[in-house]
Amino acid sequence: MSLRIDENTKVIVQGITGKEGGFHALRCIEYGTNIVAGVTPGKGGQLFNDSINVYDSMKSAKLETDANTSLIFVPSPFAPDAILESIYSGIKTVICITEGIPVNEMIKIYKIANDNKVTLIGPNCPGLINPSANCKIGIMPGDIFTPGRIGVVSRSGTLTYEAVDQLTKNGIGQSLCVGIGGDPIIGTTFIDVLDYFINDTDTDGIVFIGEIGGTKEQEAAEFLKSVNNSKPIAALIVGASAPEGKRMGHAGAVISGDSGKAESKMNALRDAGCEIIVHPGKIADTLKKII
Amino acid sequence: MSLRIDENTKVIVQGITGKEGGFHALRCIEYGTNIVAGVTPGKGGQLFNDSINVYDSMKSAKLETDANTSLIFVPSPFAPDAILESIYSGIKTVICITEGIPVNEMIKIYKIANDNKVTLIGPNCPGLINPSANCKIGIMPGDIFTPGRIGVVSRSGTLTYEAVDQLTKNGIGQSLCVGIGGDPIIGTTFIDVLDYFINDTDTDGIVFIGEIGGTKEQEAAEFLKSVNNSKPIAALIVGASAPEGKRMGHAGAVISGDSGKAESKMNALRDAGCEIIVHPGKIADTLKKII
Amino acid sequence: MKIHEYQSKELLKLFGIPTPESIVTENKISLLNAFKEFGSRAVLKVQVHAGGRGKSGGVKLVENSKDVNDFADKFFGKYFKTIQTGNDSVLINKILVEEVSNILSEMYLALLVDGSHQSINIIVSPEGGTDIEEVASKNPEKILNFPVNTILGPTDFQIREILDFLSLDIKSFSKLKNIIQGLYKLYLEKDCSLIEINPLIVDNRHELIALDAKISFDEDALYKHEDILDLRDINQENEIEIQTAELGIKYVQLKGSVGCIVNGAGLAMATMDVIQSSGLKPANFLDIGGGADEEKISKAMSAVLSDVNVKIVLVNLFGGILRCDVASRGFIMALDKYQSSAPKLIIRMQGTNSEEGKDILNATNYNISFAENLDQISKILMDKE
Amino acid sequence: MKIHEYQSKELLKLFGIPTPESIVTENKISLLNAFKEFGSRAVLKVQVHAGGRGKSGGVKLVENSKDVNDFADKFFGKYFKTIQTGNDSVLINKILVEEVSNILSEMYLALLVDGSHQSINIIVSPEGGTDIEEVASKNPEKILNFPVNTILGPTDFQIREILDFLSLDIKSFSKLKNIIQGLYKLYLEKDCSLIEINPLIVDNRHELIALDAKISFDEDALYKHEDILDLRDINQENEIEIQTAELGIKYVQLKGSVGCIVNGAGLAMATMDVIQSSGLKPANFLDIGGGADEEKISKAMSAVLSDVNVKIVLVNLFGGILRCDVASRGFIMALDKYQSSAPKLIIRMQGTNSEEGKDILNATNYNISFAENLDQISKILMDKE
Repeated sequence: MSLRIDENTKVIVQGITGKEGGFHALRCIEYGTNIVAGVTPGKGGQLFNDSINVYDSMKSAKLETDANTSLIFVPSPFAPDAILESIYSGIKTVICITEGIPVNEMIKIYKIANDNKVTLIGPNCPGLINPSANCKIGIMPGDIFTPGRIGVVSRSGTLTYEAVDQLTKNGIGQSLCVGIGGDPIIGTTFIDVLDYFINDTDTDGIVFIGEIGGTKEQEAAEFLKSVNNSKPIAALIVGASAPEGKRMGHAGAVISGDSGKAESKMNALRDAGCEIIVHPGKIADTLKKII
Repeated sequence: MSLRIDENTKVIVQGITGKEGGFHALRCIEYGTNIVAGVTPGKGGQLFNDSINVYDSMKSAKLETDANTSLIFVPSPFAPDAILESIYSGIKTVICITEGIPVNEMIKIYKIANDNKVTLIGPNCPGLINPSANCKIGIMPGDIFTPGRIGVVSRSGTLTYEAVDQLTKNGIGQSLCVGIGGDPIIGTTFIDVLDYFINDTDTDGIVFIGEIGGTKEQEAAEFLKSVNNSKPIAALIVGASAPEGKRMGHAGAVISGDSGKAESKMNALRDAGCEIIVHPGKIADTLKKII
Repeated sequence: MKIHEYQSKELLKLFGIPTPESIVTENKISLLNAFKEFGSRAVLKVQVHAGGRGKSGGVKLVENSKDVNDFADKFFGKYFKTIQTGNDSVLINKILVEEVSNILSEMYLALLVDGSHQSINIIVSPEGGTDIEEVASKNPEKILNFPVNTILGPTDFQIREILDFLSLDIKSFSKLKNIIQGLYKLYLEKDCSLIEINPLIVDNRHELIALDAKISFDEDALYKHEDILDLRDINQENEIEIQTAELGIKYVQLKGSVGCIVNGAGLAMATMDVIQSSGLKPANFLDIGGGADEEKISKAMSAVLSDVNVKIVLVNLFGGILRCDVASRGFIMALDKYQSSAPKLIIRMQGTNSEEGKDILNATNYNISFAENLDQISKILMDKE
Repeated sequence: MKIHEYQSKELLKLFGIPTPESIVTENKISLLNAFKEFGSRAVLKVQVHAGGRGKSGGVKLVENSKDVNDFADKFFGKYFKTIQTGNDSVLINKILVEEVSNILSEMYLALLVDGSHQSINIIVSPEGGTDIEEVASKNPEKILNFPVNTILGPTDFQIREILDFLSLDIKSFSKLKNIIQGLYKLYLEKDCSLIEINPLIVDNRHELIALDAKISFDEDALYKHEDILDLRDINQENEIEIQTAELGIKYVQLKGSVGCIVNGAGLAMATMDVIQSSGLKPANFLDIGGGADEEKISKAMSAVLSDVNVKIVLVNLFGGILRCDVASRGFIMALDKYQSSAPKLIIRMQGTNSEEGKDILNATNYNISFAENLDQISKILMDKE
């Protein structure tokens, strides 16, 4: 699984003719991303933004453009099929922004992506961005990012922006920022992104942003213990103030036993060598201490 | 996928308390096979043949014996579950003798075996035998085999015995004989066995026995063309005399278009460098010409 | 196991797949009454398991009662031959009366297992109503054949691809989806081995309709499906094949003069090939299967002997489990019944107690040649004629 | 989405899972009548979504009409609090009357999604009828938790393993299989997010029976399931939460004094943590979600303002898409309605037109402090008290 995105990344936007898809496709293009085609079944033959061909199917779009990545804005009832169509077309990296995909559908899709060795990011995620290559595949506000050598990985969208904003304002640039999404079942996990950062020669340090609910942060901590990592990691876990048993928006934020609690996650990450960020306003400050 | 069976092969027999399972377990033991346990749910705690522990589950049998192989005689309604139980117990080679497993069930089981990197042989097969190591995992009559350096692979049981009988009577011993089974969906295919033989330092030549129906022989031919094989292969295809559209016992022997016909298969194998055996009585004679 | 067209269509309806209005009838009166319900036009279709029915006159558009009457007289209770039944003929007990569809286009749609992909495959072609094997060999580009993912079933994007391949309008998407997902569900739930809709039509109301349907079932899974077993029409099957099947013997009657009795399907086919390469023709395929006792062996021999075309019986038994003395006694049991007309026997037996087996047979007066191997069988066969 | 116990049990019955005989009642007369049908003994259970019902007196074994009468008077039409509802109370509209089961043993059985294994997991324990989280922390070896393979569903060997783990007799195999496969089917077909049978009992006839059942559903999948949506009882839900949800705002009412309005769930939680670290308590979680227009922003602010405990409202908006001028107008729309009681406001807005947004707010008379970042929010919060 590679998360590298740069000038060689050729992106098809699925759902480009929709309001959200069109809006964000333009923002990506403005940022510098190489959007090579759009796909909306039944709208093949149209031109998007007077310049980008729209196709009826991923198969034809992939055939015509030799794209390697797709970015999905299709509404949730149709998004699972859009992901599958992407996988079957031979696309190797799929970023799904769509939120509200039923969990049972994601169980199947995860398996298919895995069987086909496809890197699926999301769903319900902001995407990823490489400021050095001017490549943004997602919905992040491009202006807050700046090139640099810190990798950011987070389950949350706006909290990622908060983190990046702090970094940028403190003069710390980013190598790659990945929002993995807040759903219980997601394609790319903390582990995958950490593994990438640890082996990425463009990354010197990592900001890790987790949440209450589930055990993905503990799994990430176990992974960190199992590898030989010398890169500094500053880790924030949000949700300590959320009461037990209440659902806080993210499906993942349902506290499930002790392991779902913020404290348990912080302990696990601290044990794995991470510097714990004690206040959401101190993300950049904490990182600065360790790099 | 390894097909090596020898003195390190520790076998659990699933369905050992049944008539067929018990009979053949004894024949395997007589031949020299290391049968370390039996499994029949509900009969755990019994002793088979006054010497072999019977367990209720594969999990416990595997835990107690550290076996690596299982041999299945469970009746067809229960055989799919027996295969799955074997796979989930951590067994890495599963030989399923049982015939009559519904095809739709095998679709699932194939996928699970594949996902778990388990070598499944069969179902509806006679098993495999290594005469040099006195290791037989299946139902073949052990007395017709003799140690040597020819690999035999076949879709059929008794036709394998016929082939081996000819070889043995002509002084040609066998390195490994594998009956892959006659069902439309089988775990280990011709390709897997050919690949093993080609890379096996104990094998100098190969007898390949196919049938009408399906396209597995053509796929084997394509495989042979794609690899660098210098070992001589004598190939027999039976069923040229079977009329079109009639089902000849083996589910695989339903002629499906031209590719299912004997002639098409012979042509494909000839193109792939095999010596075609023109009469079922000439298996050993044909092989002798090319080794 | 095969079923009739009318039964297939009832199953399709059960899974929400549109079929033409139709009434199945068992005699002339009900046929005439059913015709009246359709007004002045209908299609009559004899109900037989064999294919090639249309080309053999078994399907007719009728526009008056006289035609219906004639059709009934011609077929009800009669035996029917098609290109595919060969010399065999099958009894017609039922005739289906069906509304006349206004066909805009005919397509082909089938589901079957693909051993190479370990999947159920969907096969479609815009060339419906014809012999699909001909299309496959002459215009392979007109056939779309793809494996269905076991986890997903047929997906929306695949159905759009089929839609496109069949040049159907996007408005037909949900109709096609309903049909394909319904067929897939039927295939899985009832353990089919083949579902073939040929043709699937677009009618003048732009509906997609299964105009003909052929379904067969995985015999290994029938134990789970009593409802499907109830659909079996043994009148359409070979009587000897039914009787032998009850004992686990796989027998298929053919046209030649050399009957054969073999253990194992592969060896049985090899034995048939030996017969053919000797310039003769096999009278049957017969695999006695596992666990052969005297009765089963006797039944197998009786089945072969009951075929009047059989001039020679070739026995080829090979294995470690089969006891040859038991087999010999079984053979004699059957031969004794057919004593007067017992044909020549060629016997190759290898396995436990093979010498005793031969002694038992030698002690009889039957005309027996023993062979040690397939080569000798060939030689004896060639000598015999 | 949660449903009532009686509804859960109706679903279980639909999927072939045994439950006790029971009658759901909506008033005292029908409750008394229902009690008579069970003879002289029954269990009465108030129907509320909250857990911890039993410990709070909402479940009672009754043996005469007087007890039934008293129970009805005590609960029908009344508000009910449990340990899990906290200070909230929920209206009781329905009471379930259920036969008394003779319990030999109590077990725990649940299905839920496991994000780590990308699967549906089955969780069982021989320690039923108690708080499973307590079992999990004190006796983890008494819990069996395994992922179900997506292709296979629960397999026979796994069911035998569960049987063994629960110390059930092999004779119960088919009963347990029926229950587990039924629950799994229900979970998939209705897109559940949790099915919890606690306790699953063995009764004195050795039957396995779901004595209590809690089912909740994946809200993202409800669009597929009208039948499930019909089971919704909005009386059991927080009114503000319902209203905000209609606009796509995720709002959860809490107990603190600092209301907050944030975009994004993660940032919302971070904001709540900031409030807490400042020594205060959040009054709510609120994620306004995507596509926020004036009306939606206004509704979010109204929701927060309608909570009488709110002393401070903290707005934390961060994003490239959100237009801050629009947000400001939305806030004012709501504030103007609550003019008399408008609390103190702390506003941090970053995004398009943030300066215009601040200007619009500055032009009002509301008590507003602006913050540039989370640190400043903290400082202002600490100053405030």
